[in-house]
Parts: sequence; C-alpha cells; structure tokens
Amino acid sequence: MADTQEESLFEAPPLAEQERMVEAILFASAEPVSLLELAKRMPHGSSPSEAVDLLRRRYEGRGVNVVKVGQSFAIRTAADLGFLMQRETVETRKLSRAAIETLAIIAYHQPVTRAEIEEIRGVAVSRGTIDQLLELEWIRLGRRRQTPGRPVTFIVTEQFLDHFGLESARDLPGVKELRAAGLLESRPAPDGTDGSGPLEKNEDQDELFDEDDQEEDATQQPEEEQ
Amino acid sequence: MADTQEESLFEAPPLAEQERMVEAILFASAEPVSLLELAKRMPHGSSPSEAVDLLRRRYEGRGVNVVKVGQSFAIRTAADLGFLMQRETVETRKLSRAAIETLAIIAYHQPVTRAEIEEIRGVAVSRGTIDQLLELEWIRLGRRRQTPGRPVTFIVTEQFLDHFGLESARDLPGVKELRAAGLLESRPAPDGTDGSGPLEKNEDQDELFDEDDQEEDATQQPEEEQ
Amino acid sequence: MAHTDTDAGTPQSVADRMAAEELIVDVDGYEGPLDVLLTLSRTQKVDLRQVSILQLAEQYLGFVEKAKELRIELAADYLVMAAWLAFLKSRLLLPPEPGEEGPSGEELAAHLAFQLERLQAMRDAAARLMARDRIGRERFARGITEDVTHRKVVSYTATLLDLMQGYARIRTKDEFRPYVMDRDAVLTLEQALDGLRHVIGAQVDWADLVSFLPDGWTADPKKRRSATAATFAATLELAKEGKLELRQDDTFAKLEIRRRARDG
Repeated sequence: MADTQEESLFEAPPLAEQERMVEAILFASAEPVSLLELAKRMPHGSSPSEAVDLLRRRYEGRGVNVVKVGQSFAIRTAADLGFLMQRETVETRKLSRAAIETLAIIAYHQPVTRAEIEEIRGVAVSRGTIDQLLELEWIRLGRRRQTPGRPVTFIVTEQFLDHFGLESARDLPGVKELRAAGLLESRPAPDGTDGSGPLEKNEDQDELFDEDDQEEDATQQPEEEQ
Repeated sequence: MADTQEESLFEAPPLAEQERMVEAILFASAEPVSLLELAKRMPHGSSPSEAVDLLRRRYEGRGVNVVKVGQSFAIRTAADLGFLMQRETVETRKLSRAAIETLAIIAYHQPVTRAEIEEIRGVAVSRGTIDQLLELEWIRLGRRRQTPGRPVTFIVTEQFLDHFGLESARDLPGVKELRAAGLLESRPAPDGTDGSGPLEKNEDQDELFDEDDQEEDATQQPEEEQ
Repeated sequence: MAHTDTDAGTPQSVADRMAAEELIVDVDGYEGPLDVLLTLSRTQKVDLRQVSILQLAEQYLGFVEKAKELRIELAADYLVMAAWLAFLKSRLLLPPEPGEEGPSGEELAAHLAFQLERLQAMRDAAARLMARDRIGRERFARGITEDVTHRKVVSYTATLLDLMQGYARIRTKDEFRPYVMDRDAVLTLEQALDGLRHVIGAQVDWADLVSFLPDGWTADPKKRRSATAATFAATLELAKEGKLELRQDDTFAKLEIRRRARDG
C-alpha cells in the first residue's frame, strides 16, 4: 500500500538525475547490470534505458566507457589504456588449444551439442575441456536438442560476451561471413554418419541470435522442455 | 603501442589524455591510488596532480566523485546516492492477533494504561507488542494517569487514523454497531449494557464452542496468556 | 631427416614427404586425423575450397605408411581414416559401377572438404576471438566495487475490520469459558429445602405447592420449571422426615401441602 502511494505521490526524478543514478550503480558493480536490475533499484517511474543511453554518450572517448553486454551494461576501461593497468587480476589458467577451439565452436554454432563439437573438431572432446569452460562461466547449458536422446546443448554466457567485449553473439568477429559461406551449418555426411538435420539446427540458431530471444533463453530451464 | 610509449618518454601526452589515463587507473584499481603511483604508471613527463584536478572537476555533481583518501585518490559513489546500493524488498505482514487486540483496546478506550489493557484483554501484554505499535507510529504515549504510580497511558496517533481511514477515534463503531454488523456475538457484554435475554445466551454458548473459535484460540501466543 | 628413402613410383613430391615426416615426428601433437588432414592440406598451398581431396588422401596414406615404417603406434582412428580415405580414393578414381548404392566419391570428397574448411574457419575464429581486447588484459572492470546490500523491510498492515473484529473478540472473551452446566436458572434441592423448612412450620392449612416457589422464580418459565421441580422434591424429602403431608385430588390436579401435626 505504501508503495502505490509513493508511486502516485512522487514523480520520477529528472532524467539527468536518473543518469547520475545509473552512473553510480554501474560504477559500483564489477559485473554487468541489467536494465531490469537498474529499474528495480531506481525510483519508480524511472527510465533506465534512456538514462543509460545518455551515460553511454557521455563516456564516449573517455578513459572508461559504458559497454553493452547482452541485455546488461557495464563500465570498462578503454582498451587503448590497458598498458597502464597493473595485471592485478590473476591470469586464468592458460587455455589449451582444444579449449579455445571448443569455445569458438560453441560461440559460433550455439546451441551446439557435444557430438556436434566433436564432429567439427574431428576428435572427442574431453570432459575436462567442457568443465574448464563451464568453470570460467564462459559457457552454460542451453535447451536440450529435440532429437533422439535429447542431448544437452551448450551456449555462451554474458560473462563470455563481457570478457571478449561483445554486445551479443551476433557481434562475434566474422560471424556473418561464416554464415554466408555455410560454414556454421551442420551438414550431414553423405554416408549418413551424421544424424543432425541442418534445417532444425538452423532454426534453433536463428532464435539464439535473436536479441529478445537470448533473454528468454536465459530464463529457460533445460528440463522445462518436454 | 610500443611506439607511442617510447615517444612518450620524451613528450608527455596532452593533458586531456592524461586525464583519461587517471580516470582508467582510478576506476580499475582496487585501492585508492597516490600521485606517486599515478606518476609511475603514466608516461614520463605526465602531471598526475593536474590530471586528477581536471578529473575531479569533471566528476563534480556526477553520480560518482573523485575523492581524496589520505594522500591518495579514488572514485566513489556520490554521498546522496548511497541509497541505490541497497535493495529493499518490502514484505507485508499481517499484524499479530495480540497487536491488533491491544491496538483495538487503545483505540476504543484511550487514554488507557497498560494495566487496563491487560485487564480488558485478560492476558499480560508483552513489551514487544506495545513497542511494535509504537514503532509503527499507530500509538503514542498520552498523559500520565493521575493515580498512584502515575502510570503512562497510550493513545492512537494521526497515522493510525490515516491508516484506518478514520477522522477520529470516536468514529470507531460502538459495541452495539459491532453487534449489528455481526462482529460481536449477541451475548450481553459483561458490563451489562445489553438487554438480551438468557434464552439467547445458551444458544450463544453453543456457538462459542464451534470449531472456528477453538482454532482461533489455538493461534494465540502462549506468552500472552497469563 | 634421416629417412629420405621412399618407394619408387610414389606420386609424392619431396616437400610432401618432408611434411609428412615432420607430422610423424610430432604425431602426439595432433588432435586426430582431421587435424592431420588440415595440416597436410596446407602443403597444397591452395584455398581450402580448391583443395584436391584425391591428393590429400594420398598424402594422408603416405603419412600412415611412413608411421608404419618408423614403427610409430598410430591410434585406431588414424587407421580408420586411412581405410576410409583409401576407399574414397578408389571411388574417386574408378567409374561408378552401375546400380551401385551409396553416395558418390565426389559427394564424399565434397563433405570432407567442407569439414576441413569448417574446422579451419573455427580455428581462425578462435584466434580472432582470443586476440580481442579482453577483460583483465586490455580492458578492466571496476576495482572498488560496492555490494548491494539487501534490506528486507517488513511492513505490517491491519484493516479496520481486523481492528473491530479484534475488539469484538475481547468483548466476548469473558463468555468464552469451559462448558459447565449453567446453574443460575436452576433451583437446587438444597435451596428449595432451605426455603421450605423456613415456611412450612407456619402452614397449617392446605396450600398449593406453587405458592411456595421462591420470589423471582415464577415469571421466567425456565426458572419456574426448575423451582417447581426442586420444591416438589423438597416436599417429598420433608414428607419422608414427617414434617409435612401432601395431597393431590386427581391426576394433574394441583398439589397441596401443609404442616404435619406433631401429634398426628
């Protein structure tokens, strides 16, 4: 009851003030903050997305920038100033070639099953490789594939996007060209050793590369699928 | 990049660029950074104190400010926005039966002493119940009763009237009206203000023993029973 | 480069053979046959889309041969690939037999080319990805963070109805007590005896039992009933003691009592 009263009694703060609020919230967090979270923390009636836009423009060209990560926003130092920074952060265990390739395959082919990763790399994917990527929180489980055995799929996370400075999976370097060249398809082998149908898979992928859907996907529990 | 660094050995970058550097360093450091430390990390010939001053002015009135901590500098949330770092979740709870009854007695009998409340309720009133009502600002202390021991009395507040949509405590429906509204059993009040006959009385007693009542009784706080 | 001797008539160039040897020296460093095929395909120095699968098959078979000569244990999947490529090679070289089932050599070759191109594309993509400005290397997150403290605010509510019901509950509470037989409408035998003993001594003439009911017990039918019964029981008690006598003329006629004469 007190809430509704507040809502009706007080107007949202001016946009300039909202911008200050977004500034404070983004500065305070090392992790990207979603618009939803911003809205929850700002006074009723605020418009976080407008405020973020203002802030983003304000920090263009500055020593720190407002970056979009998936559906969230974060402040990061400008890349050209990296040389000034002390490498305080402990370097993550050096990733093996297998892990790097597996990560790239998941990013470009998501959602992708383990069998598909193995098909692309031509070798078995060791348990440790997937584990390492899961531990880094660069990949996570996606929806189960609606094929026999209902295998789990892997997709990349917001942390992945943040780490590599990507707004979304659509911004992966060269993703358009690779798609155009048909290299992101999973073509069945002519001798039928490969079971996945390319049509179904591409539908999945279309969905995933769709902005709205990524959020939707994030909330979806794999087991919710029948 | 190595080139620019070498160059900067001889010529300091423009002040605007130094300001960007300070901005990035202060943003990313886990601790406040001293001018000495800044000078060490910035290209030779830089003037950290000038750059810090510029940055400090730039952040005046913003959502975060450059603050001096001892001999060092840090970026901190503006003091007036500290509330954004808290997320409040409001949980609405029903007032306990003991609190409601106590409140009702105060409303109907004000000014009323604690002893009187206990007499009317027939059980001891816990300190917590009174405190809770005081905290809610629904009751406050009235004048002391001019009797031995000069006990404090309790009366209801403006906030109480507001919350319950009353103009004054006198607007509270009387015992007769409560009965008419079916809120009171039709048995005569112990003070004998009612003239209903004894025949009805026995019927009433039967009613009193029905299940609802017994259940209601079970919810009573044990410590409230004398 | 100790092993330069090769079988006569091999179509491989010297460079190919050297490449194959290098492969073999480092065979553990390869991630399976596809990886080896991709490495071999680079020796063709053409765009992967134009790579000659037939030549590649021969290169691979040469690599496996070499490994055998050097008594290097190759994992099973390397040998499976060799067998498959030998099959592919025969398909590519021989005209298809009429009525033959299965995909053509060209189809199989095209798929292998696609696989190689795709793997190479992923490797390039991985390299580009890792070369991006990354958090903790070129770009940095906030060093001093502020935790968002979760504060739970409990707001208590009550409605006017709650309040009134609460008050009503208190006002009726006194009536709420363990069930006992309500005695105030009941005249006990003791009470009736007590009353009767006081008055019977003066009663010389027959009088209606009802006239002996105590004051205040006649108006209310319930009380009257109780008082009548108690008084009647009391007369019986007193009759037994020999203190009074009673008579009734007829069934349901009025009961009359009087003092019993001491002498009688």
